[in-house]
Amino acid sequence: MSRAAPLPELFASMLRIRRIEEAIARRYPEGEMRCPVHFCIGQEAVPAAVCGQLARADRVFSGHRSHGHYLAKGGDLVAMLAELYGRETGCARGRGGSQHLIDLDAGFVASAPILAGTIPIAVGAALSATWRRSRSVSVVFFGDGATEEGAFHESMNFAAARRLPVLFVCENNAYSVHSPMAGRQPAGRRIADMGKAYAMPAAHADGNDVAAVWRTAAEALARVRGGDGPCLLEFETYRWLEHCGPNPDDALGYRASEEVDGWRARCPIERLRREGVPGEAQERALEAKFAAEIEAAFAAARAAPMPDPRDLGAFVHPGRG
Amino acid sequence: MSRAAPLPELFASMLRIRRIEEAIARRYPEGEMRCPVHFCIGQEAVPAAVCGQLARADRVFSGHRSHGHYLAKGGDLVAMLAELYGRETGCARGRGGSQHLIDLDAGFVASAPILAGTIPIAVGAALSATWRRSRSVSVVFFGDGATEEGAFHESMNFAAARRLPVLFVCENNAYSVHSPMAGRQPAGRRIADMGKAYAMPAAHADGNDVAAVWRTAAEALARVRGGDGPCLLEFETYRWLEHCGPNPDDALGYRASEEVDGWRARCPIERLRREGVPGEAQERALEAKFAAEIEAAFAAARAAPMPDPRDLGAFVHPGRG
Amino acid sequence: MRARTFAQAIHEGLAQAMAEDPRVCLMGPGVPGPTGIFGTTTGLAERFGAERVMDMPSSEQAMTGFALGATLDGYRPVVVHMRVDFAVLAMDQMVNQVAKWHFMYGGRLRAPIVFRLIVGRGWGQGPQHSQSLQAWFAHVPGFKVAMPASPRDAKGLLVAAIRDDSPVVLVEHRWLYGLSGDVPETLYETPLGVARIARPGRHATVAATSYMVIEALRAADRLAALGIEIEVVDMRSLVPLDVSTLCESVARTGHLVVADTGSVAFGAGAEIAATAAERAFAHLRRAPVRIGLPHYPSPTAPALADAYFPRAVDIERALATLLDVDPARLPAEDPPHGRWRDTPDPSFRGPY
Amino acid sequence: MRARTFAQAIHEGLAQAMAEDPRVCLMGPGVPGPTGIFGTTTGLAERFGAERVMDMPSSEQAMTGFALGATLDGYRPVVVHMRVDFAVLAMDQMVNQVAKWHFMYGGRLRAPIVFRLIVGRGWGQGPQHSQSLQAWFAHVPGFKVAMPASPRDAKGLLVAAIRDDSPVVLVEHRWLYGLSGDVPETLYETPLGVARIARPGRHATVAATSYMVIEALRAADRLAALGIEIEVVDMRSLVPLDVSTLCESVARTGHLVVADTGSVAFGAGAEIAATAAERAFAHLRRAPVRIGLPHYPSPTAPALADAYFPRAVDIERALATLLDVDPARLPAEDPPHGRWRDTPDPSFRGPY
Ligand SMILES: Cc1ncc(C[n+]2csc(CCOP(=O)(O)OP(=O)(O)O)c2C)c(N)n1
Ligand SMILES: Cc1ncc(C[n+]2csc(CCOP(=O)(O)OP(=O)(O)O)c2C)c(N)n1
Ligand SMILES: [Mg+2]
Ligand SMILES: [Mg+2]
Repeated sequence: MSRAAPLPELFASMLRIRRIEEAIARRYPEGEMRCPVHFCIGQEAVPAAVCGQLARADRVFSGHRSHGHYLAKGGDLVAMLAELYGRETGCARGRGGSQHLIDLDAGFVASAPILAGTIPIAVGAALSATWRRSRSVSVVFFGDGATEEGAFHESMNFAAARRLPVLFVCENNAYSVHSPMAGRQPAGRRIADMGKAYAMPAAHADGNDVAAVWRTAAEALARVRGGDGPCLLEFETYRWLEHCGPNPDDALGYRASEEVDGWRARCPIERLRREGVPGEAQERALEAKFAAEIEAAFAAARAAPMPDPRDLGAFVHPGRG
Repeated sequence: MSRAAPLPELFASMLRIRRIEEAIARRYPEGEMRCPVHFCIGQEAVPAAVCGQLARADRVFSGHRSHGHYLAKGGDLVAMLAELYGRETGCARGRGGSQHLIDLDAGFVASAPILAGTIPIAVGAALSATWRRSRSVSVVFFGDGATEEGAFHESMNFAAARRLPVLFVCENNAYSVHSPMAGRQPAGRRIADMGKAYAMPAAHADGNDVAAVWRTAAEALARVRGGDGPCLLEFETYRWLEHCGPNPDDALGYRASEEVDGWRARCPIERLRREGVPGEAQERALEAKFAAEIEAAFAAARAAPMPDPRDLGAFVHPGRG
Repeated sequence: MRARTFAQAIHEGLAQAMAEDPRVCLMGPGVPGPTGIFGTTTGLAERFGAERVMDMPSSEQAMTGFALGATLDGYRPVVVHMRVDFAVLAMDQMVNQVAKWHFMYGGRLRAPIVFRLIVGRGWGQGPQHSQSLQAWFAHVPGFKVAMPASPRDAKGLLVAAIRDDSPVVLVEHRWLYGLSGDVPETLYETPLGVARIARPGRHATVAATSYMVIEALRAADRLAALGIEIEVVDMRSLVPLDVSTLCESVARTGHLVVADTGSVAFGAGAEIAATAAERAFAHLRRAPVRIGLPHYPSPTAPALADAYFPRAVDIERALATLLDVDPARLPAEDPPHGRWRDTPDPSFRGPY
Repeated sequence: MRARTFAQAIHEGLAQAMAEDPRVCLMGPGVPGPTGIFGTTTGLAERFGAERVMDMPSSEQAMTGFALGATLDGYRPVVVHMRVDFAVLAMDQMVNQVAKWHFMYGGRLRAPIVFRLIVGRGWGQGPQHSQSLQAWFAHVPGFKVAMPASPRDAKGLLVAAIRDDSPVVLVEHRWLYGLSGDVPETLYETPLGVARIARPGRHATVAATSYMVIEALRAADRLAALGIEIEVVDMRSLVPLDVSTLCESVARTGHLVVADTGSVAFGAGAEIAATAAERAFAHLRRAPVRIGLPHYPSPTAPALADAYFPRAVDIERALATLLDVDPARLPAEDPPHGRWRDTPDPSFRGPY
C-alpha cells in the first residue's frame, strides 16, 4: 500500500513551482527569454503529487506546458532557466527552449510542443523497459486538447494491448488555447471515460486537490508498477494566465470572469494553507529558501555563455555510438 | 419503426455479391485485371443488410475491401468490372482500380485503400449534410485493423462532439492481413466498446447473420437519421480467401484450419438457405439471372477501350468550376 | 494607395470571398477565437456564422478529411494551420487523399480546398514551430502551391486559391503579417502560376519566395548604391512554376541567385535552380547560387537563430561573388534593432 | 560470386546485424508474419524471439514514437513500412520528433532508427500505393537517406544504416527484390554518402537512384552498340549526397542526365541537377536533363502506368539529344514480356 500524501512536501513542491513560474513571468517582459513560454500557474498540484511519488528511474514526458513536471521530477533549475535564456548551459543547450526541457539524470526525458507528440514516445519507453525487465514506469502528461490527436488513441491502444507500464496523465484545464471543450469533445463523458475504449483502468479527480491527486495517482501507480498494464488519469484544473506568455488574458473574454475567479479561489496552494499546512513558520522558511535559490539560479543562468554561432551544425548528426 | 428484414431480398443481394466475386476470382489469374483485389467472400451479410436499408441520397464510403459495399449500394457492375480491367469506362476511368470504386449516382462516394482514410471524409460529408439541412446520412465501412489508426479516433471524437449523422460500421474479421487481434488491440473489450469513449451508442452483432445485421443497423440508422448523432456498429465476420487475391491461403498457417472451416460452415448465404429462404425455385431463378448479368457485364467491361496514354495528364487539375 | 497590412489583406480577402460565395467556409483550431489567427479571421464568425467559421479540435489529420468530405456538398473550405509544422500531422489526408482526389476517381470528384500554412519564424519558435516545407507540397502532384510576399498578393493569391478547383497550399510567413502595402478594395485575383518582377535590374536575377523577397529587395537596394542593378523576381507560386518569367529574367541578366525560406537541400530552390539550368543554360554566365537554410533543424536560442536564418547580407555576398565585386565594397549590414535579429521590426513584442 | 537476390540480401543483413547486436529489433505490421515483408524478415521471429521481431497494429504514427521511445534504453529499431505511402501517416513523429531528436535536446538523446520504406510499383498499385517520396526525407535535416540499387548495397547500406546513430531512411524498390547479384557473406557496410560508378563511360553521365540505376544500365548497354559510352553513377545515398563522385563524373563527360524514381518536380533529381549546375558548371557542355515521373498521381490502369513510369528508352532519348545522336539510330525498345510493362520480369505473378 502506498503511503499517505506527504502534504508539507507537496506544499513545498507546489510553492517552489509557483515561485519559479512567477519569477519567470516577472522577468519575461525584459525580452531576454526569447522563446514562447507556457506557464502552469494554478496547475501545480498535478505535477507535485504525481512526480512526487516517482522514482528517479521512472521516466517522465511532457508537452508544451512542462515547467511544473520538469521541476517536480527533480529537473535542474539552473539548466532550465539557462535554456529559457538560450544559453549553451541550458538543459537542451539552447537548441530547444522552454518547450524542449530535458534532464536525464532526473528521469525527465523530454517535453515537446507538438500536441500528443511525446505520448507514443512514452509508450515506447515503457515497451523497452519491459524488454529490459526493468521496473521503471513511463509517465506522460498532456492536456485535454492533446487527447483529440490520433496519436493519443494509437498510444492508448497499444499500451493496453501489450499491458505496458505507462501512466497517462491528462491535465484537463477545460481549454485548448482559447477553445472550450464544447464542440471539441463529446458532451456527457469525461476524458477518463476513454479508458473504457481500451479496457484500461481510469480515474478522475480534482486536480487542484493535491491530496486527491496523490491518492488517485498512488493507486494507479501501484497497478502500473504491479504489471497490470497502463492507467489513464484525468485531473481537472485551470490555467490562471494566458495560454502562452506571462500575463492574464481576461480581457480576451473567452473565459467568464466568474469562472476565472472561481478557479483562482480554488488555488491548490492556498487550499493546503487553509488546512494549516505547512504552518506559517515553515512557509516563511520555504519562501526564504526558494527566493534565495531562484535568485541564485537566475544569476547563474544569465551569467552563462550563449551558444557559439559556429556550432550551429552541432548535434544534427551524432558521431558513431 | 423499421420494417423486418426482407430476407429474400437480402439473400439475393448476398448471392449476387458472392457470384460476382467468384467470377472475378475465376478470371483474375488470366492476368487481365492488373490491380490488387481484396475479396469479400464470406462477408456478404454486412454490405447487404446495411446498404439494403439506405436511400440513394445516403452516402457510403469504404476501404480496400469494398466490392460488396459498392454492389449492395447499387453501384454499376459494368463500371466496376471495367475499372478492374483498367478501362476508360471504369467507374474511376481506370485511374483507381479495385481499391478506388465510385458511383455517385448510387451514393457510393469513394473507397480507398489507405486504412481509415475514408473515415474522416465520411464525417466531413455528414457535417456538410447538416449545413445543408439534408437528411442524408454517411455510412463508412472499415475493418478491425483500421480502428487502430489515429484518424478513426479523431473522426469518432468529432462526429460525437457535433452529433453528426454518421454510421461507423466495423467489419471485424479478426485479422489485419495475417495478424490476429492479440497484440494489436486490448484483450477483454470489443471494438463496439470504443463507442463509450465518445458517449456514442454502439452495438455488436454476428456479422454472418444477415437478419441480426439488419436489425442492429436498423436501430442505429433510426437514431442517426433522427438527429441523435453518430453510432458505431461492430459485426464479427470472416474472410474466406487470402487477404489480397483470389486464392485460399490456408497453407500460410496463420489461421487454424478448424477456425477457417468453422467460419465457412457459418456461411451467411447458406444460413438463409437452411432456413428455407428464398426457396429452391427462387434461388434457381436468381442464379440464372445473376449468371446472365455477370456474363454480360464481363463482356461489356472487357470490350471497353483502354485509356489513351496521351490522357495521362487528365484529371490532375480540374478546370475551373 | 490603399495601405493595408499583409494580415489585413488576408482578412479582407477571406471576408470578400465568403461574401461572394456562400460555399466558402473556414476551419481550424482558433479560427473563430478572440485572437483570430493573428488577426486574419477576427470577426468573421460573428459576420458569417459559426457554421462557416468553425473551431476545430486538435485533430489535424481528420480535420483535413472533414474538409474533403464537405466538398461533396459543394463547399470550398479554407483550412488553417497556425504553424506549417502542424500540417505535418495531416500529411496522409493531404497527400494520399486530397491531392489525388480528382485524379484517382477519374475526374468525378474535386477537392477545392485551400490550406493556409503559417511559417512561425522568430522569437525562439524553435525546431517544431518554424519549418518551411513548401517543397514537400510542391513535390506532390495535385496541389498548387503559392507563397505571397506582399499584402496585395496575400489577398490576390488567397482569392485565386479559393476560386480554384484544385487544392491549393498557401504558405504565409509570419514576418510578413505586419508589412504594409497597397491593397485594392475590389475582389481581385493574383493568378496562380505567374511570377512578378518585384524590381527590375540588369546585372543579376534574384528569384525569391515569400519573406525572402523582402530580403532580396533590401539587398537590391543596398547594391544599387554600388551601381549594381539587381532584378528581383517574386516567384509567388511554386506550382505552377512560372518558368518563362524566371528564364527570361536570367536571359537578361545572365546570373541567378535563388533565395527560399526553406532548407536549401532538396528544397524549392533546387527546382528553381535546376529549371534555370535546364531552360536558360545558354544564358547563365556563372553557376546559379542557392540561399536558404542550412541542413540543420531550427535552433531556439537567438544566438544560433540569428546565424541560421539567411538575410539580405547573404544574398549580397552571393551576388558579389557572382558579379566579381570585392566583398569589402559591400555596405556594412544595418545593426539589429535590439540585441538580436529574431523579430521582424521594433514594434514587434513577444511572446509571439 | 555468391548470388543472392536483393530480398535475400536484406534478410541476411537483418539476421547478421541482429546476431551481432542484441539491441537491434524490428517492428512493423506483418514483420513476423508468414510472408515476412516479401521474404525479407521470414523466420527472424523464430530465431530472435517475438520481442525483437514485433508485429504492430496499423498505427504508423505512434509506432514511430514507440521505436523512438525504445531508443532510450539503447535499442536500435528497424521500422518497416510495406509501402512508402503508409509512412506518410507517420510524418509527424518522423519529421517533428525523430529527425530533430538529437538536435533539439542539445545532443543528449539519439534516434538510431532505420526506416525501411518500400516503393510499391507495378500491377496497378495505383495512386496510394506507389509513391516514391525520398525527396521529402532528404529535405528534412536530421535524416540520412539511402536508396540501394543492387543486392550488395541492399545489405551493405542496411548494415551501415543500422550501425549509424542518426535516423536513416532506406527506400527499397519492389522491382529490385528479385534481382540477383553478388552478396558477400560477411557482415559488411556500404558506407552512407558514397556513390558508386556502376559503369564507367566517357560520353555522358547518368546519375541514377534505386531502380532507375537498372534502367540506366540497360540504356548504357544499348547505347554501347552505337559506340556511345555512358557512365552510370549509382547515387546510393541522397543524404549525405556524394557531390564529388557526381561532379567528377560530370567533369569527365560534360553531360548529365539524372534519373530518379520519384516525381521530377521538386524531386531528388532537382537537387542532383542543381548541385551539378552549381559545382560542375564549367564542365557542363549542355543543360542537364531530368528523368522521372511526370507531375501526375500514379495511375492504376496498365495502359496509363506504362506511359507513366520512365524506362531505359527515355534515358536513351535524353542522351541522344544531349549527344546529337539521331534518335532514329537508337535501337528499338525490347517488346514487353507480356502485353504490359507493369511487372519487372516474366516470372513475377500478381496479385502484387
Ligand atoms: C499538433 C499541434 N497542433 C496544434 C498546436 C498548437 N497548440 C499549442 S498548445 C495548444 C493547446 C493545447 O491544449 P491542451 O492540450 O489542453 O493543453 P493546455 O495548453 O490547455 O495546457 C495548441 C492547440 C500544437 N502545438 N501542436
Ligand atoms: C495506412 C495503411 N497501413 C497499412 C496498410 C496495409 N494494409 C492493407 S489492408 C490491411 C489490413 C487491414 O485490416 P482490416 O482493417 O481489419 O481489414 P480487412 O483486410 O481485414 O478487411 C493492411 C494493414 C494500408 N493499406 N494502409
Ligand atoms: Mg487544456
Ligand atoms: Mg480485418
